[in-house]
Amino acid sequence: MFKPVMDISIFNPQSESGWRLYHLDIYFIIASSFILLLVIGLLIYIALKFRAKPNDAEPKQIKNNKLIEALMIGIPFIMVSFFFYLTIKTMKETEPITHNETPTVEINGRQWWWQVSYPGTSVVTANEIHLPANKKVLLKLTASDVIHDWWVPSFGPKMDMIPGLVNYLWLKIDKPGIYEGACSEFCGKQHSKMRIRVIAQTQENYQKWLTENAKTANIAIDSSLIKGAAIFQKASCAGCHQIRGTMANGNVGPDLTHLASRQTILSGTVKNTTENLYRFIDNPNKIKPGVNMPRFFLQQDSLKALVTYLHSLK
Amino acid sequence: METVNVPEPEESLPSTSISNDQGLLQWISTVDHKQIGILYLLMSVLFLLLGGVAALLIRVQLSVPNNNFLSPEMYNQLFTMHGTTMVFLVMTPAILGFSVYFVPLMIGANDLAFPRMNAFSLWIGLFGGMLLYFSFLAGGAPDAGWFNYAPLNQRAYSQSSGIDYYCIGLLLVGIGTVGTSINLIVTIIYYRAKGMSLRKLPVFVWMILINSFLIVAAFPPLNAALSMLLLDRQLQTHFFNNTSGGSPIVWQHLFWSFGHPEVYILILPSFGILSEVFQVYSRKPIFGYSFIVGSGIAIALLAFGVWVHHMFAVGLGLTVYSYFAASSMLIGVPTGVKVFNWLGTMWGGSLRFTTSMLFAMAFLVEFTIGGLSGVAFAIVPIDWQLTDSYFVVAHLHYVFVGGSLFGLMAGLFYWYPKMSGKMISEKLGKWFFWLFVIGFNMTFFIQHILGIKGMPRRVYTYPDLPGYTWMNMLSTIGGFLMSLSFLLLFYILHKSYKIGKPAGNDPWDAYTLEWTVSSPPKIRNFTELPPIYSYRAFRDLKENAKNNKHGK
Amino acid sequence: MMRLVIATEAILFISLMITYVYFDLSVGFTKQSINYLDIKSTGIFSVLLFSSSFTLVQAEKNYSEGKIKKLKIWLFATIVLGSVFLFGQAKEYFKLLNNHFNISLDVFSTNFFTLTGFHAFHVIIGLILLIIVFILTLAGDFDRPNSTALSSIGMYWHFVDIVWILVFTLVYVLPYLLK
Amino acid sequence: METIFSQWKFNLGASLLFILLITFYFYLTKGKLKMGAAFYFFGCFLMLVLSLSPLHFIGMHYLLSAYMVMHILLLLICGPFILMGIPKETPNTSIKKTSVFFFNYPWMGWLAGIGLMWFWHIPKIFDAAFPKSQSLFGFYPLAFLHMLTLLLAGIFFAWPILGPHKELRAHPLVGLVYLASACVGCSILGLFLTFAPPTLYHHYFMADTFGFASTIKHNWGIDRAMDQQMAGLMMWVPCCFIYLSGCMMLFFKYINAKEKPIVIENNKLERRYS
Repeated sequence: MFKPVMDISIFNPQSESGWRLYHLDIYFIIASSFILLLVIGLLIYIALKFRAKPNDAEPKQIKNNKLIEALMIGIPFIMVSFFFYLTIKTMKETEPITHNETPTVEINGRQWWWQVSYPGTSVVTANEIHLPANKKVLLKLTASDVIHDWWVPSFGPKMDMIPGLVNYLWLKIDKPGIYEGACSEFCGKQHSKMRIRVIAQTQENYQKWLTENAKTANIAIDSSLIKGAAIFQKASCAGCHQIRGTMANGNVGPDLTHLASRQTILSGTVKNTTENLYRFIDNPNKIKPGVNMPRFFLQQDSLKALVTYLHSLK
Repeated sequence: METVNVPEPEESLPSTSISNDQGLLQWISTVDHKQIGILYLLMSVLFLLLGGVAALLIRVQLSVPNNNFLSPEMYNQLFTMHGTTMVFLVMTPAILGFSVYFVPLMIGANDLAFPRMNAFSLWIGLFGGMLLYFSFLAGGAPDAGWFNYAPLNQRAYSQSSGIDYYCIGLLLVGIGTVGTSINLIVTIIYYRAKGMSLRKLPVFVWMILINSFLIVAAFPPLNAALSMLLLDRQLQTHFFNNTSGGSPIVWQHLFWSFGHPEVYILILPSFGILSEVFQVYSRKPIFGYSFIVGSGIAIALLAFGVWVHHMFAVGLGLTVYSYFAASSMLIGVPTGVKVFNWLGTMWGGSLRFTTSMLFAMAFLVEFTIGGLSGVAFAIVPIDWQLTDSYFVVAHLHYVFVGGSLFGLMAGLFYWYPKMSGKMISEKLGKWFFWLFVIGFNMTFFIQHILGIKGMPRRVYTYPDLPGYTWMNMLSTIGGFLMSLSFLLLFYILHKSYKIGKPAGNDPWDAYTLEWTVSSPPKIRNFTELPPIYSYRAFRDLKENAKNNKHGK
Repeated sequence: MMRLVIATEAILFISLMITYVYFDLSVGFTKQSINYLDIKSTGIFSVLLFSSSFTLVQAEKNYSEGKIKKLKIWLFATIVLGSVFLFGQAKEYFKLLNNHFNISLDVFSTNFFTLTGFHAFHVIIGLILLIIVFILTLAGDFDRPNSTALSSIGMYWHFVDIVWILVFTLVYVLPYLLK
Repeated sequence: METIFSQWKFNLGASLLFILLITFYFYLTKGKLKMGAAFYFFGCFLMLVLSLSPLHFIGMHYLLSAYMVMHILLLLICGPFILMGIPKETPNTSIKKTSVFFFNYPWMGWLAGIGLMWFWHIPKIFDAAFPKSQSLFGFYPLAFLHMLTLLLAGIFFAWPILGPHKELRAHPLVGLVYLASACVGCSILGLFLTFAPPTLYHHYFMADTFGFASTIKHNWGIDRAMDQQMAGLMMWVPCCFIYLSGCMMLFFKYINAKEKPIVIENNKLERRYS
């Protein structure tokens, strides 16, 4: 199931706040279509009715009409006031103030991937965000380098991640599934390839996933894996990436402890297969131009061993 | 017996003493407001071509998913330059061009108050634009978007010197723009024809007056921000660099406290042009003169209190947002007043559907769409969904193109006979109109839906998700239609200039003073002026004459 | 026109000062750096700058009365006072730089140098304008009392002074008082 | 239990001020009621009611934003109302002189209004201006001074726009600039309050003498940071809204005014077109 099951759209709300905003959207669309149709209708009517005829005398020089002016100001004013009320109401409901609650998940935007950690556990992962469905969760959003932005259209609001600031977002996902979004604030070369995948699970599955992922990585025993593991440590992969339970504890690139359990790599842009991983490590810049990972010019067989090792990290 | 004199500075104007031969040197050294106005328009066309090519390249890259036509580096430079160019080097000079050309003519003055400064402002602005483009040769254009958010604009994330050129170029453009605005304000306040009180100012001039005040007040925060950015990049200061105590938010505040008024700076002159066009082609006075002008002032005053609506997703707190939501929604009211006043102007008139009028009428529809999607962004929760998505791209193009540019087009077709002395081909003009309107809507309307479907803006490519491909392809085709229509426009302008019918002084039976003089006007605009009874001085003159004839 | 120039410049300074205050209130602001500043000597130099406004008013008055000789004296006095102020600024800068207090040290230094630097830059412009008028006066080309040049420059000069009152209060006096 | 809304407290300062103002009126008019007296008394009365009301109580002890509402009402509502009721014809010339003064120096009015507003919001001064605890009869000299000056500033600020002598008011377009620049001055202060850290005014961190702190925090959901933000925004947006409405009013007054018709004969152009 690589394709996300959901149709990405703000009109396909899948969370509590998504629904709230959806209703507001609909109200607004009704009101604005009314105004737009009024303008177009009047325009067409005027164009048909008041077309100049040859030898027309100069039309009556009406300069003003107080009543019409009052209506012109009054009616939009009332509409605006109505929407102001709705704005305040929806805003308060969607984003209640946080009072030092512990966030369920902490998402840190990086150029160009997401670091995901779960406070209270040792779980650190990247790009694929597992969340429990049908439960109110609090997201803590931060950034390490430039401004990123969290947006899953089906969930409603987006929220900027600004270096030096901490933002929070409440979220209650309706039902399990895979939801897709993308970074929405321009963040440099690979802004386009910074997709978000949220995997919403039932409470049990989510807990299971958490315990599974809290474990350290399997130690490479198999001879085919030992070679890859050694390359990983030797070729300075370990300087940037972390594999919990080994010497590798870098914090620059994504945590790879359970890499093989992810469905996608490279911020949700390609399927997590051995070929894709192979092609990426072979020449990172070719697959993802501008990426911070350097090219290591590994021999083909060492590369294969490395990929095999990485793919054993279930 | 009292005669009306043309107001003039005590010393004779430099422009009126120069010779009239049209050599290139004379164009370069000119201080005549009409020639400078035309130079402004030509500058605008030059950068329109550059910015348009950038836009086309962008659309080609986005026509299919996972395209490799442009590298991400190149793409980022192109969209940054496209935005910067269109806002600062196309729209602004076009507006200044029309105002520098027509404001003195409409108020019965012979030139701007400071003709030499007028020339200086033009050339320094052009120089700034050139400098901005020079960055392509100097290692790379700016690549952080036209609003250039910190910390992406810092040296650590944008190593090429593009953003330094962005700072210097825009500072120079800013100096030129502010200089011209000051010039216009002084001209409008001190050099009006005798009897033309502010109550009798044509609406266009009113809008330019308001607009110039807006420019004078809005550019300083930008200049401050640009200076700080330049210091950050050149002297390693700590304004926007969060790792050493600076704040990226400050950049956003400063930039948008300029940036939002800038939107109104670009739209107000179009409001003015439309007000003239609607009057003349409906043969009626503007409906609710005081409301049109008053709403212009209201917009200008409110414009400085709404900038945070660009930052609704930043997380500044709901209290702040609710106030700014209120002010941002409020600004929709005077804008709506204008739209309905124009409809009121047409109501009961005798409408002539010239190309100019068609653009004005199309403006009403396109701008209403842009305005309504603008109100959507004032509604905080909707903004949370749609900001920084393709919906914003659609919205801002509906405002900038569907609003400002349609207004300027109406102005171009309205004033072309006056500027060139030749009538413009109406048949070809209508071809251009329809091609342009269809191309424009095809390009941008679909982008609303792309935004709703979750496509973020400023992506150099996108995955092959359901719907994305055909919508982007459609948009690209529309983009090509639009550029085709621009080629047609240049052809029309050129051809009309060569073989168009002579226009005569007053081809449209118009209302304002510029139509009392020859087309194109002589270097000394006025030797005589009619008495001014209202904001339609020329119409009063013709009307009185007619009545006198009947009386006799 | 000069009023509009001043209006736009005023907004520029307001922007800069707001930025200063914003950072002043934010966490990363390093207040201890303020101790480097020498409020006393700068205070004296500031008084000189303020008095230059007074001398310029005298110059304008004499000019409008056609007393060109007195105009020269007062103009010269203004220029000297302005230059002495700039000298004071330069001295302060050199002292700070010698103490390794440079613009890229921290957020305070960044703001300090930008704000005072921008002001000094405006003082220089004002001085250049005054010197031009002064030279014209010496050359005898500036003796008809109907030009608005001097009053325009005067407006500008007073504006620069007022800005300095605000900057001085903000950067020097307030932290000193609130210490 | 007493609720916060039943905190009507006697305020000696305000009552004194009220009596003073009334006396002043009759001193001006030598005991007669003149045109527009209703405005004057309404302004005074509003001032009195506000200062006795729970709003004042909350503003004094708990919420900066409540204080700010008071402040805006005093400065921008009470002041102008009192001004509107000041009679034009008085036995002595002090009113006329004031009008002439503000006609010549309108910026003094501006400075009075905006300068004073800024002055009272300097944190140290603000903290000093309020009683540390509830004193006898609620009289506290600095607080009294604070109120008096605010009211006077409101009156003087409005004088060039709404002064009793129509012919001595500022030109409507000057008035427009006057109010618009006042809006800028007020916005900057509002901005400052909005984005400053919430510890700006120590006054509101004092001991909770009356025991309403938790009600406000939990039932109303207003904490210190939010309170200060609200106050800043109050100063910024509604305050500016009042100024800007004033601007629009002045503009319409200007544009709709009748002009002297111009009489010009025998114009050359006119002849050519006939």
